[in-house]
Amino acid sequence: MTDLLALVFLLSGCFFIFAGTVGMIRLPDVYCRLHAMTKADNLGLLLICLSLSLLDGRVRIALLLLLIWLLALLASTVSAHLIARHSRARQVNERNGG
Amino acid sequence: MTSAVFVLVAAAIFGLGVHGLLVSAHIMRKLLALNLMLSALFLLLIVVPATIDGRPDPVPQALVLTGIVIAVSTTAFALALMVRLFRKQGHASIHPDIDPRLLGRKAPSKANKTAQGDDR
Amino acid sequence: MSAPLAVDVLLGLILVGLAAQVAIGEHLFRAIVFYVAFGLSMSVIWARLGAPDLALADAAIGAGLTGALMMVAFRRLVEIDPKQAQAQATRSSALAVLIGVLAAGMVATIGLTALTLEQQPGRAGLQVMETLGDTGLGNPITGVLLVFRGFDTLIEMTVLLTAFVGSRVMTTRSRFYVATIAGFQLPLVRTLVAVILPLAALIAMHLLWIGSDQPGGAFQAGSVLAGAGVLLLLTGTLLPASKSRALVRLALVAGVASLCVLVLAPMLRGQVAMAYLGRGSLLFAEALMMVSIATSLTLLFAGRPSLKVGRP
Amino acid sequence: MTVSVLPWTIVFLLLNLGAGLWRAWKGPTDGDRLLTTLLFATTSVAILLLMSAWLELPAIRYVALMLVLLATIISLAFFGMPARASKSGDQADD
Repeated sequence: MTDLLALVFLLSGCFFIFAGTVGMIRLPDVYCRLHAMTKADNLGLLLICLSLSLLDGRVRIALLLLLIWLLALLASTVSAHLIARHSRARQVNERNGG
Repeated sequence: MTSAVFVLVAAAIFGLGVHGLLVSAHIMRKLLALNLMLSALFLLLIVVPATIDGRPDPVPQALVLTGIVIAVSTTAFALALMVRLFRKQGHASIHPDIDPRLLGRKAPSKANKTAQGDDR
Repeated sequence: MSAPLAVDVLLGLILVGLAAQVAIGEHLFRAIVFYVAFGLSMSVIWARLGAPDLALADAAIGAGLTGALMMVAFRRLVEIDPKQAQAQATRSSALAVLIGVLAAGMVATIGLTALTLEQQPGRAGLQVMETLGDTGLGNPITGVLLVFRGFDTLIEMTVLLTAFVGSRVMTTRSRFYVATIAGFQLPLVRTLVAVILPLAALIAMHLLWIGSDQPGGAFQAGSVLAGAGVLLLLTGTLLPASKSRALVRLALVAGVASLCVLVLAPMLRGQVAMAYLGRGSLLFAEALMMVSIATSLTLLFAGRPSLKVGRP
Repeated sequence: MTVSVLPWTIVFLLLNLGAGLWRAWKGPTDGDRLLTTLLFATTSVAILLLMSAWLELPAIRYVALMLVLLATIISLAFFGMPARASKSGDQADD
């Protein structure tokens, strides 16, 4: 039962990461791509972490995986924010004629 | 099988590194190419010796571990040298007769002038 | 096709693709970005090969430090001269392609030949595994670094120190000193620093402590701390300072000094140089080496002899 | 059963990485290229975690931890880049 649940989580995690990649390739501009990628990928990572903690079964490992996920969330939030700010500054510069 | 695949990968990366080192005009590109060659050699050092209990041989692992740290410190030193050279001669290249367009400049004479201004 | 083989082949293809873009791609900036991705993939490959020690070091250095170093150096060039960003920076040459192909063929031949050779029964790796039990260590790599090949490690720490001294000599004071402060005013970045700094210190201590028995040790812990130091420099929490401080100089030489002590101490007790003194002595040397590695890499990044605390 | 699927999920994620490379190659802006390193960081973490379960090497989890810990360095280094300079990268593409 646990095994089956882990499998479901694992596959849906892969699906969300795939969705993030598709979004990154297909969406029209940098803000949309940032939005699609950071959100979908982190959801995918959470599902994979859940699946792996179910497979392992120890609380210590589950907490470590949770920490990794929270840090990934923080990292992609900050990175997305910085990239978006930079792109915005660049656009403003371009509009003002360089 | 794993070893053979990664030996081929290391060989390809090494070749690309050699090629990059030869064709790039910019010193930073040369440094990137050198770093690629280093990574290829590290990979080769780990993959070629037979594994012990399913893990790579510890002696080359220790060599590569120190090698990684040394590589980054020498890269930092080389980058410091490059910035100094750039201030001095106005372009980041070790070829004196390089086509200035390759380095993103229009005329070398103007470049020298601004570079001297920068140095002060 | 079996799954492990598919993983290997795909990892290899991605790595070669990234390397190709780094080496022969058009723009310098793009090459730097691809190099960062290359570093990340390298650390996945170490994990795949079953070498977590290398993966730990490469996760901090190949993916973080080297990429940031290149990026900041590029930024410095662009700030001195904005045209720099347009550098195409490659020429095409048939001869270079030929030499590259020949070099790759040579490496492949050597590697594949070496794979088919029969392994020597008394080779160093096996001897390390045999005698490791006498030292009471669990991690053979720490054993090689500090017990069996201690002199090598001493020389390597000296190289690190020399690189720092050389880079210090080369860096001049100038108004084109690049401001490394990236948005310290942003609340998000301040939160990031507040979360990452204690965690990095904790992980470094953990890696140092378990290093004698499990993957980890001075080099890995030092690289985490150096990564954290670079993060602090980039956010402006720490700032480069021109005035050298005694404490910083002491931290720089601590690694070399501790290894020298490790070499000389047994001689005072009438044993041969570098004789094994027990786990405590190794932990002592590793702790000082960690401090030394972290300080010199951070200062190499800063390009200045010292650091000071930035204004909040 | 799930354990036997692990290597194939790694293969799938690696294919994702390969697809993401296309965006880094295409651009068009420097921001897009940086985005690819972000994709590489997140996906590599997922791959490393899966690998630690697949190869039964618990130490690989710390590698993943270290990757996420230091993943922001490159974005921070990029952020200070003069915003105008980034125009250069896409001139050849457009």
